[in-house]
Amino acid sequence: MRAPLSTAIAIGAGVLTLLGFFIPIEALTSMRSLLIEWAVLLAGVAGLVAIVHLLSVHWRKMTASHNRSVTSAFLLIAFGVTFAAGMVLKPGHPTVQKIVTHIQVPIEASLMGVLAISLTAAAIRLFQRRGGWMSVLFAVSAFVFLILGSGFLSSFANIPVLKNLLAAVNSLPVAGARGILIGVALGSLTTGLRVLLGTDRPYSG
Amino acid sequence: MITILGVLGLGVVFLAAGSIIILRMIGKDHGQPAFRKIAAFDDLKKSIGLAVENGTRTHVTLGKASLTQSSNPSALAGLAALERIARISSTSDRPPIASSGDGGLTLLSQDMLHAAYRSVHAPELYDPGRGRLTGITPMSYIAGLLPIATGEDVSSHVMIGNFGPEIALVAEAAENANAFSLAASDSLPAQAALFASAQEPIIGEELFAAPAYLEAERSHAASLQTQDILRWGVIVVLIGGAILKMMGIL
Amino acid sequence: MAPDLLWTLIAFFLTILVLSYVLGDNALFRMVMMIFVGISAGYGAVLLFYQVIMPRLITPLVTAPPADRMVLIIPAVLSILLLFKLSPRLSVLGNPSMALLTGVGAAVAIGGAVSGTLFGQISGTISLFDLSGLSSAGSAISQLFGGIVLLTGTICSLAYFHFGARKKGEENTGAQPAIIQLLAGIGKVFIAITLGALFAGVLAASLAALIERLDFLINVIKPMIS
Amino acid sequence: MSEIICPYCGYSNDIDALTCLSCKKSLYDDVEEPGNPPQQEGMDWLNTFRGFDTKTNASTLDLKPGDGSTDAEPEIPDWLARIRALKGEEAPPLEDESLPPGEMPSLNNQDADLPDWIKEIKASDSPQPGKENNEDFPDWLRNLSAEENLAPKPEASERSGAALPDIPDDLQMDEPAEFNFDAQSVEGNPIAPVSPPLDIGGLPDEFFQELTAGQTHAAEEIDQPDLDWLLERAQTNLPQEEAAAQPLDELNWQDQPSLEQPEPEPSANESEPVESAELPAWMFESGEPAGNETVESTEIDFASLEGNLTGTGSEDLITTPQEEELPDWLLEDKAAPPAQAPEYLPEAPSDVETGEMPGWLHAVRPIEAAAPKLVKSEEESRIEASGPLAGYQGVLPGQGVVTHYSKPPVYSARMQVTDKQRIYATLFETLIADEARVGAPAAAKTESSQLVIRLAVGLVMVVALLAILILQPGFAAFPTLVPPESVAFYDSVQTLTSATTPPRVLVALDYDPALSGELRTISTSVLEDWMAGNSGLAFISISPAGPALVSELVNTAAIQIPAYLTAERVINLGYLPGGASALAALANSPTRAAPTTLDGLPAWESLLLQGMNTVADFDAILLLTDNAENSRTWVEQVKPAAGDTPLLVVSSAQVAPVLQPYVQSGQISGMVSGFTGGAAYEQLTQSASGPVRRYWDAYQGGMLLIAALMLIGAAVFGIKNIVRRPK
Repeated sequence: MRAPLSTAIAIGAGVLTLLGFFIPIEALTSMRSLLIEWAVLLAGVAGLVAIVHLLSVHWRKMTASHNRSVTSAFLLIAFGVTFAAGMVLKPGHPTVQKIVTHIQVPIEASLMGVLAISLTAAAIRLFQRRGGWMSVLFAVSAFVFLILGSGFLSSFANIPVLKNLLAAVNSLPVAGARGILIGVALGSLTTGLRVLLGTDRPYSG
Repeated sequence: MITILGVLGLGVVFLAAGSIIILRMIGKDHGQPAFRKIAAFDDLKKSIGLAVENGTRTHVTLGKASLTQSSNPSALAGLAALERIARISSTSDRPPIASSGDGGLTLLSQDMLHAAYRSVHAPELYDPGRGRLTGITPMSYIAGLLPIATGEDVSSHVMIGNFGPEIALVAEAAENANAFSLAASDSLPAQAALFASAQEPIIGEELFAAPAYLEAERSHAASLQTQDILRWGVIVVLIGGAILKMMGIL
Repeated sequence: MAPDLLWTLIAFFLTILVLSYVLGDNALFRMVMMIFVGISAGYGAVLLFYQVIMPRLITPLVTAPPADRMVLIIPAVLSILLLFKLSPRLSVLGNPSMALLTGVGAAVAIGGAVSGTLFGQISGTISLFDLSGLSSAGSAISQLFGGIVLLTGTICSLAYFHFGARKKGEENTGAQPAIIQLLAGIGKVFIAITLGALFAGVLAASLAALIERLDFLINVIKPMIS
Repeated sequence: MSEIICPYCGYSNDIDALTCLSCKKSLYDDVEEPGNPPQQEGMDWLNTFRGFDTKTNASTLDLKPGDGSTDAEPEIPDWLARIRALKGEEAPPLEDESLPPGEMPSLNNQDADLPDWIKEIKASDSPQPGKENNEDFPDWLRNLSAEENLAPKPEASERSGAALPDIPDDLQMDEPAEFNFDAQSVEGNPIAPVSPPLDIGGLPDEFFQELTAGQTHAAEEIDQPDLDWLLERAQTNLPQEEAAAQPLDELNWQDQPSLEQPEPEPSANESEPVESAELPAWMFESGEPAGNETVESTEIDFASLEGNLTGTGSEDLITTPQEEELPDWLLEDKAAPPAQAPEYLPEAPSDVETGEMPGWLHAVRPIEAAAPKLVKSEEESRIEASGPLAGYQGVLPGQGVVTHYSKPPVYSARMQVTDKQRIYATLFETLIADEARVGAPAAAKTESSQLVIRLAVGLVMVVALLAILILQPGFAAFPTLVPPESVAFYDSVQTLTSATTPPRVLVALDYDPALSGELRTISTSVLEDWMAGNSGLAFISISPAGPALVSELVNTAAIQIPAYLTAERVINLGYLPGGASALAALANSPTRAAPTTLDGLPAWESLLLQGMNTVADFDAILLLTDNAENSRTWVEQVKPAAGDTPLLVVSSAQVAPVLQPYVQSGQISGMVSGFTGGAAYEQLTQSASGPVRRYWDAYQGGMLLIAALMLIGAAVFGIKNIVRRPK
């Protein structure tokens, strides 16, 4: 068996956490809380390690003798400035918060705006990419809910039939969503169990 | 004090675990079980093979789910698929790269690549630079993915994990670069966005079938069979519960 | 120049550069993306240090009573081992830490899936058939009808994902029993409707973001013009 | 990022590096070594795939001159290097092989199947007597021929007898479904043909040894006429479509009967080396000087072998190994110093003795059988002449690949073509060229249309929205139909804020900056109402950027309520890392999960939160979210711990359908989602100047515009699909 110690730790920690989840005995629940706290801490440390790795990758790109990536330099500088400011001034400082609200927010929000255009273009080309009646239903449904979402029809709310019809149509997606969510839950269950059974060992690198 | 839901929950967990173990053992004697065709996975196999033949790269991205989030199984399924893809394409001059939007996932993807190359007796192929964190927030993760989608000679993108709808930007960039893209997410908004923008969208639970359809370990097939068993169990409970509720018994 | 105006101008130009992606990928856009990744990583690292490492590890190790410190030694050691992941040669030393993280993560996922989604969605579906306390027969019938439609949709959507197929000898035919095909066909309809509705929702959200950004641009330019 | 992986240390080197920057070892010695194990790894579909490749993957054959550029050289995939190595090993025996009279005309059996125009050409030449005589072959070779002739043969003869326009179709018949490049490329995926760059570095030394050996033989032993038939045979060895697609000045082959083989037949190809020494008159026609012929014959043998190895595929149509199109590496190898040849020569006697395996049999043995043995015997036979290992046998050759690398000589390849041949050739070439280009324009068309559509959509939307935002036409009516969940939300807020004691609310900020535009706009009105009721607001962020967004949100809302003392009534608990797990911890014990404020001060000792220990102690939980998964966690894990405390949700439009089930089941007490919900809420609060109202025209206009664009797209492409279907 590969990585027996790690496998034992994964199974042990997982089983204890799981038991603490379903059996509300003080010993188990406190053990579960403790393990979750450790996991959150380790996730934080892993985040820092991965950030260092991200920087090293871009440093390599920047200093490569061929195909040198100039944009990587911008990444490293941006990181350096933000990190230094954050460490010195602390995250709550207005200047550090301005970095988020005046640099990160505009960029993210603009990317989201670009997504609106990309998705519209994708929707237009849907039938060019793939036919089939599922695509047709998807397009019809998207069209109907775009109209509903625009609030255009709510101007005709005084028509009782329309009101009931809209209510019925609005509840239709719930059925499919439930089916998908339950299916995803089943998949999550079996995937998680493979880790707890030790058949999946992604940590055995 | 133990609640009924707690007992039921444990019961479901033990049932599923037992089923996976038994089906895995049975499978050893009876070979690979039959599954319905999912065209997207067939196309993925072809695409990986052609990436190997053409000396181009396969890119696997695992999403942004933290390991401490309840949506991490999608990433675990992605990791299993990554391991399989790394094995298959280890003959390529351009080994696959893995990207993710969470630190823990990044380290696991590096471990997975390492394990995959060791299993094909080519540990020297392992380069930690191919298991990358592209961004720490959901949108910066996507921003970091765009250069990979448009450069680095990637001919095949496999997106399996937890994404937001913004992943459609990557699918679009991949299509502009004439690359194959298979996308699967456990997030409903992302599935909707990908249905319109990805070449091969995978819907819902099919995400967890990726490793089994890529002919990974026997346990993956067993867990798919277990999903089927639990599915019909849930259906029976839904119908029975509805009838009992209507009769006022439940 | 007032600092606020400077910040606003930075936001203005960044917005313009990102929106330039509408015209196609370009060097300036790529540059902004790299800056964005760098800044978010920098801010994320600061947050992780001040909001995770400090309050959960360093401060307690210094200030906590000895008994608690003994307990904290385990995560401290695991955290240190995790740092070895930075070295390809020594990365194997970090495996136990990753194993604990993965094991706990898997358990959290199972717990959430079973007691959260599975039980939650099943009870949510069943509760639609609770006809008690309904004033009139009409409302009972309409609720029952609605419940049956939703139940059918949920069941058929679930059936659509059924993976098993018939085997002819050793060959996988990929064919499924007629009843499953029928249910899956109906399930497809509900799934397509759901995805369509979600797609409209995503478009609405992203459109809102686009509108807000364009409004921001207008608000910056207006005073300059007037 | 182009790179070469070092086979020794796995380090990623630059594209044109010859030695590894890390371990300083040559990157081109035995590069396929690491790749071997996976081939035995039991990935059936990929193995068959690779199997197909050596027979049919035309993209591997695309020997365009540009591809040979040294820049691209190191990018050669290992599998191609392996194939070349095998070709190299097969090459030398071809020079001195001889063919009994019976063998060669095996091609003539197909005369009946030939297109008329080729028969015409043939009629002008002396016909070839004799039949294919399989008795002369060893058993295993007969089996081999039989195997290789199985499926394609009947179709081949049948199709080759068809009219000229059919030929291109035939050319694709052997292409497996998996390799339908045209179909794939239309979809704009990587399956579109790629011509792999060429790399001498990627080739094993044996290849060069064989090459030099081949040249030596060619120069010393092969006399002029032999060279001619070699030239002809080389051309016949090419798959038909390759030959057919040759440029005009190369089309002399058309008056050669050897070309009467309109369908590439592996068995025929493989048995062709078994040719008679007494060659027919037509074979001796040549206008070329001996030297050229010598080299040319060798070259074309390689090309023909390549044909044998890689078989037919649509790409072969446009990749004819004609002289000027021969890749650099091939020409360079021929230019390698013959002096080195003897040292590397395999044990293949120049004159075949009775009872020994003749050279031609070497050539036609199955590659798998031949290659390893050949390499082994050669390595074993080699004796080191100098250095510390002098006298040792089986020492690996010291020469680096670079030493073989030199500027190739240029050879002319003038061919005499009659007008008639030129006409046929042009016609044939056009037909095949059209056929070969089926996929490419389609893909290009799709790609360009995709970019045009995106650009057009972008411009239309941006211009339309800017116009509406600037002009504020006020055409959109504010919604009068209010969703019940919004009404429930409004009622809860009113009930709590109108209470005698100001409520204390846990506000969970769980959205990314990407959607702050939408969520800030919606939640501003809501926060204004809470502030108007002097509520105590404890903010906790689930997203990393949350703490910064909190201050922005609070400041925006507080502008409308100047009396509200944010310093006293608002506390920022900062970022809560850990996602679902952290939420579970928050549900169990908020004091432990979020002990400090963003500034690091003890949060639960502050005036606002004094005496609070659980989430149930709050009067309400307000969740501002764009995240379906986390919302579910709030509902499933925090709400049960909160007991009767209402869970109110302000959500992005994108997660509304996911949260609907929880609204129906009552786990969410009230919800305002998207601009529509925000508008409904502002309608209920009778707010005349709410932020949503300002955007309402643009929002409704934008949504209707998108719907219209979708409709147009569906109509256009739907109709296109319907029109295309009959084809």
